[in-house]
Amino acid sequence: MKDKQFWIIGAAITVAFLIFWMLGHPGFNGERIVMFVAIVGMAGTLIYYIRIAKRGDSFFLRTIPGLKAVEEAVGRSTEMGKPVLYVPGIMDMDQVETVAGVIVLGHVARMTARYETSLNVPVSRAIVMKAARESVREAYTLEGRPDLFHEDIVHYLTDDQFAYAAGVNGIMNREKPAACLYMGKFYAESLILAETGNSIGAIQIAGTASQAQIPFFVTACDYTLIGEEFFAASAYLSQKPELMGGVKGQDMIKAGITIVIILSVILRLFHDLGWIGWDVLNFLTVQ
Amino acid sequence: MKKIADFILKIGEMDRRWIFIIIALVVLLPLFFPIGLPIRPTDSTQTAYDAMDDLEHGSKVLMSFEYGPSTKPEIHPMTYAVLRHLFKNKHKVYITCLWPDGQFMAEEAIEEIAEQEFNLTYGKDYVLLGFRPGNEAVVKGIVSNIRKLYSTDARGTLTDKIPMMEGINKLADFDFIFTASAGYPGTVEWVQYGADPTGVPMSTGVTSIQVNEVMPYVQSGQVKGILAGMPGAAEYEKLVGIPGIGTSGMDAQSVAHVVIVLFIIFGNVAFFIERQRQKKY
Amino acid sequence: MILKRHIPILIVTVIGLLTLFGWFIEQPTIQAFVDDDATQWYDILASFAIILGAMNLLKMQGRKVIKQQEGWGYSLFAIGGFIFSILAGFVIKGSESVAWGTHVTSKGTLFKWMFEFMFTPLSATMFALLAFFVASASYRAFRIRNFEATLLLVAGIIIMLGRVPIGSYISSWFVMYILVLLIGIAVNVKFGNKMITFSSVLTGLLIVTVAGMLTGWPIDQPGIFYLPIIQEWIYYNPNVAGARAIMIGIGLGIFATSIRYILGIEKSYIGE
Amino acid sequence: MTFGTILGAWVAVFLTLAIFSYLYKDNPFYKIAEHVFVGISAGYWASMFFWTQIQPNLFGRLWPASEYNADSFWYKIYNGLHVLTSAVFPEGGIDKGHDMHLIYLIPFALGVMMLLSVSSKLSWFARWGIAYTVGMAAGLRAYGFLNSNVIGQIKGSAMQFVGGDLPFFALIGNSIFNNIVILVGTIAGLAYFYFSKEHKGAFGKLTKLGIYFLMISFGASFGFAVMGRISLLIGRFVDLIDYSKPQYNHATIWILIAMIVLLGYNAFKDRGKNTPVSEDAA
Repeated sequence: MKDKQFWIIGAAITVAFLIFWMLGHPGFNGERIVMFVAIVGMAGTLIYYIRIAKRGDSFFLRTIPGLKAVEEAVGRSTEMGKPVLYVPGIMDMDQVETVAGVIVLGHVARMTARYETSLNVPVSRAIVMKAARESVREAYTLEGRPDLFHEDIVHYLTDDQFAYAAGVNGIMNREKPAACLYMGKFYAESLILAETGNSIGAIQIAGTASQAQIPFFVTACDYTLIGEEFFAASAYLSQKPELMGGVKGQDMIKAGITIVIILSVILRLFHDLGWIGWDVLNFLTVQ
Repeated sequence: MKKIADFILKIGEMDRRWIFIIIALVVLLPLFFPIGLPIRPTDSTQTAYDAMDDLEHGSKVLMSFEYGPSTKPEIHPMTYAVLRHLFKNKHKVYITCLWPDGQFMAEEAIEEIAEQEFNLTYGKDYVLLGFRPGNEAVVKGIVSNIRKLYSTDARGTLTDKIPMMEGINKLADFDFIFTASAGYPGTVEWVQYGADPTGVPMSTGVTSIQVNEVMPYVQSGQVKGILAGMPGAAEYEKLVGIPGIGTSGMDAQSVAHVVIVLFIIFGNVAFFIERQRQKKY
Repeated sequence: MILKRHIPILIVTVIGLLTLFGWFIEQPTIQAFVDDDATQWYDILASFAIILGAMNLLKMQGRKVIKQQEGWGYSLFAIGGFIFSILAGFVIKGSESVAWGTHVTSKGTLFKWMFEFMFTPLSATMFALLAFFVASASYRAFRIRNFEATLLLVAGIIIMLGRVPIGSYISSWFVMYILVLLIGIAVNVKFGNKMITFSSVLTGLLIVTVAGMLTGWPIDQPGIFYLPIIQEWIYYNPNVAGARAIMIGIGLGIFATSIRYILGIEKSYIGE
Repeated sequence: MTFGTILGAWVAVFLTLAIFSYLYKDNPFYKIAEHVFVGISAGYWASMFFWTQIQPNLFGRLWPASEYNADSFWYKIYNGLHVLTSAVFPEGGIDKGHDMHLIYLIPFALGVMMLLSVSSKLSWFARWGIAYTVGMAAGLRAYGFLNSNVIGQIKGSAMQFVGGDLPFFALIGNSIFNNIVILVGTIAGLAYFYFSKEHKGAFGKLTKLGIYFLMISFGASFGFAVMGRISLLIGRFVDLIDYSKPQYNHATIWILIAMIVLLGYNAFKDRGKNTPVSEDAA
């Protein structure tokens, strides 16, 4: 689908929607128009850039130190003949961070398959156990080493936050992994893991969007993927065009949001000065 | 100077269990021998207190319990202090829980404050509607039709038979919401699906670790003030005038903080000395 | 192949579009699904998954006992704990007045006894362990590796001291003296000339002392150096700016990832 | 003080001190408590979710009491189940305020498929359940996060710069200076998360300022996190002190002494063998 077609379809949809809106938008909740425009606008931007990436244009992406270190960490474990410990967070597949953690696990599993390093993935949710096993099995077959894969690489400990942390602590003290990767959604147990990982002298790389845990990872780990950097990780590691396009699309949306913020500050200024009656604040209040 | 540097480095290699012993003592001793440092309410606690104090007497307040055993020490003192404040001003308190173990916490709070301290009557001054599963779906259910979601209260009596449920059909019928929350579902879901859509004023008490995620809502006024962790509870106890668990923990909290700050400074001084020495050799 | 691959992808796309655009459609059944049923279905699915997890745990611990692997004695405790909690949950109610179903959330039952005297102490104490780990980490792990880490630790220290009663005892003049010393160190590192460092520290100390004497050393004046005030300013301003930037970033990240699922670009959850 | 409570206090104190003994080193007491915790928590959550989700919300919607009639085939199945376990399927249908929704057979089927996926042959059964979870998360979370994290924060960032009593500079409370700091900090923080442009030159300075604001925000939540941890430790010690009182037969004191003696004897016995001093000491 060439650029020209994309814009024609886009224009057609907008015109159709305007006509529908003029006709009194039957069956459409008018109050949530801002969210609707935001969703369609942002999804459209993402699709536009994903399409360009698929067509072959390459994008420049700045380096993220934490991701470069993942390959080094797996290499280090291979030299020392020690396992790699991968913790995909303690939440379920309904959290997008957990799903992102399982994606990064897939790439790490390809590295451990290539380097023939042993991989240990303790999980705290049954659905995650299933998804992680599929992801690791797929990675080992893609690297041509299905023989190295066995089900117990990914094993379930418990659903409870602290029983899980205690269990992972036990694994760290017993197996002494050379690299500990924490990728997913974390709560208070993040420090128990990072502190124990510190005391066994492992390289620690963390990636999470859990705001409250980022400070502990930043101070206690060697590298930390902060918030959005963690979500962009799968694009960086896979170099898949549609994922790279997605990251580029997100950047464009961020630029758009910055402009909207500045615009709404100015509009509020005008409103407060009485120059315009229209109040931007209740426009942005969504029911 | 060199002797001091060596001494600091030697401490660096010290077994970390000495640090554990120091922290244990620093927290235990003030519990046995309280120092009684005066508590100065911060701006955010004062805003929450004023928001609830300005309610005219006898208004209907929805209080929601979203915490469990592992966060009880921080949040329980808050719910005690807020309950004392609400009952002192003769408000009607309706209690819901978004966490299953939140209901155990609510039972304990009612037994000690409502029954023993204020000896109020269940069903007239306070009612425990109890836990309903579904996370944010429960908040949405309360907004649209509370009677459909809570056909009975936690003790099995039909909602229609509870006198104080008169005139209560949806969230908008309440005058104020206070949520004591330690994570998901909690304050954010109450702001997103409860207070924002209906405009009912809301305040909250959270664990210290969750303060940062709720701060933007407090700063933009969607949440009226905030009680942050055990210090927040102690400050609220001071404003209500009845010292409780929060106040008794404050001395231990203060001394422990000073010790941890010293550890950070000491640790980094040792780190600098090591780096200087490595540069030399 | 259809069953293993195409149907799951179809489920994600259909349910994704429904739960995303259902918010805009004013049709009662769709609204009911988006408002209530969608999460209700997930909660039911998660409950089955927890039972699956418990079965998996029994399988693992049981195999350890049967094969007498190392540490199998402790697995007996895990199985014993599990059986005890299942007994409390499904077999022994412990009090006749409570009906089945409400016994997991009401007083006087064996389940409540297990909750109060076993589950609460275990999970609360595990959480309390963190205080010790934070203490040892503050000594051994929290390093000022670069300027950013310095900002983090200094803001953390100001918040920690400013928010507790002892913070209001530290006079703003004490903070000013410390500031003068820190500036001295920074000047020393920058110019490395003993004379400049010494003179700047001296003048700094002089200014603070004279100002103190003139105003009679009020503990909380000037506010800009009084810990509780600095803490409140950091807490309401730079902290909110940083938190907002992170929240917008995360919100976008989650939105973009969700769109990739709904459009079927990302299929890792079934091992693609 | 009933016997049940005193016994409970002794069990609670033992488990608390057993977990704390991990600070000394990974010892048998800790391993016992850890494994009991793993077992109890699996059973606790399984019971809790069964009785608060599956029984009321699934079975409650398939066989509601409100539409019970004994001779319909559907309720004959129910009566069969009732004979099996009357606790889960009480007489006359399940009365949880739901009316009948046979569509709930879908999540029921997905759930049973999830259970059947235990056997490796049928392990792909779990995929449909996972697909539903991921699809729902994609839709609901995307809307929720876009609403509160993005639109909500944009609204919050539209700061007030002109208005009645707004002072130019005031440390505490609203002021033009503070609002400028928040606005610049938010925009700089957003710039840091920009991936498709090298952080150099003027843009580099903006992103540098951005990471500084992010780090101050992390510092604040670090300070609050430490505060929370100390409070929880205070909470545990308050409980232990409470349980050392006479009405609990001084539970804390006796168990503490017993543990110290046993661990001390254990350490004394191992003194001969050259076991490495506990791995935590490194």
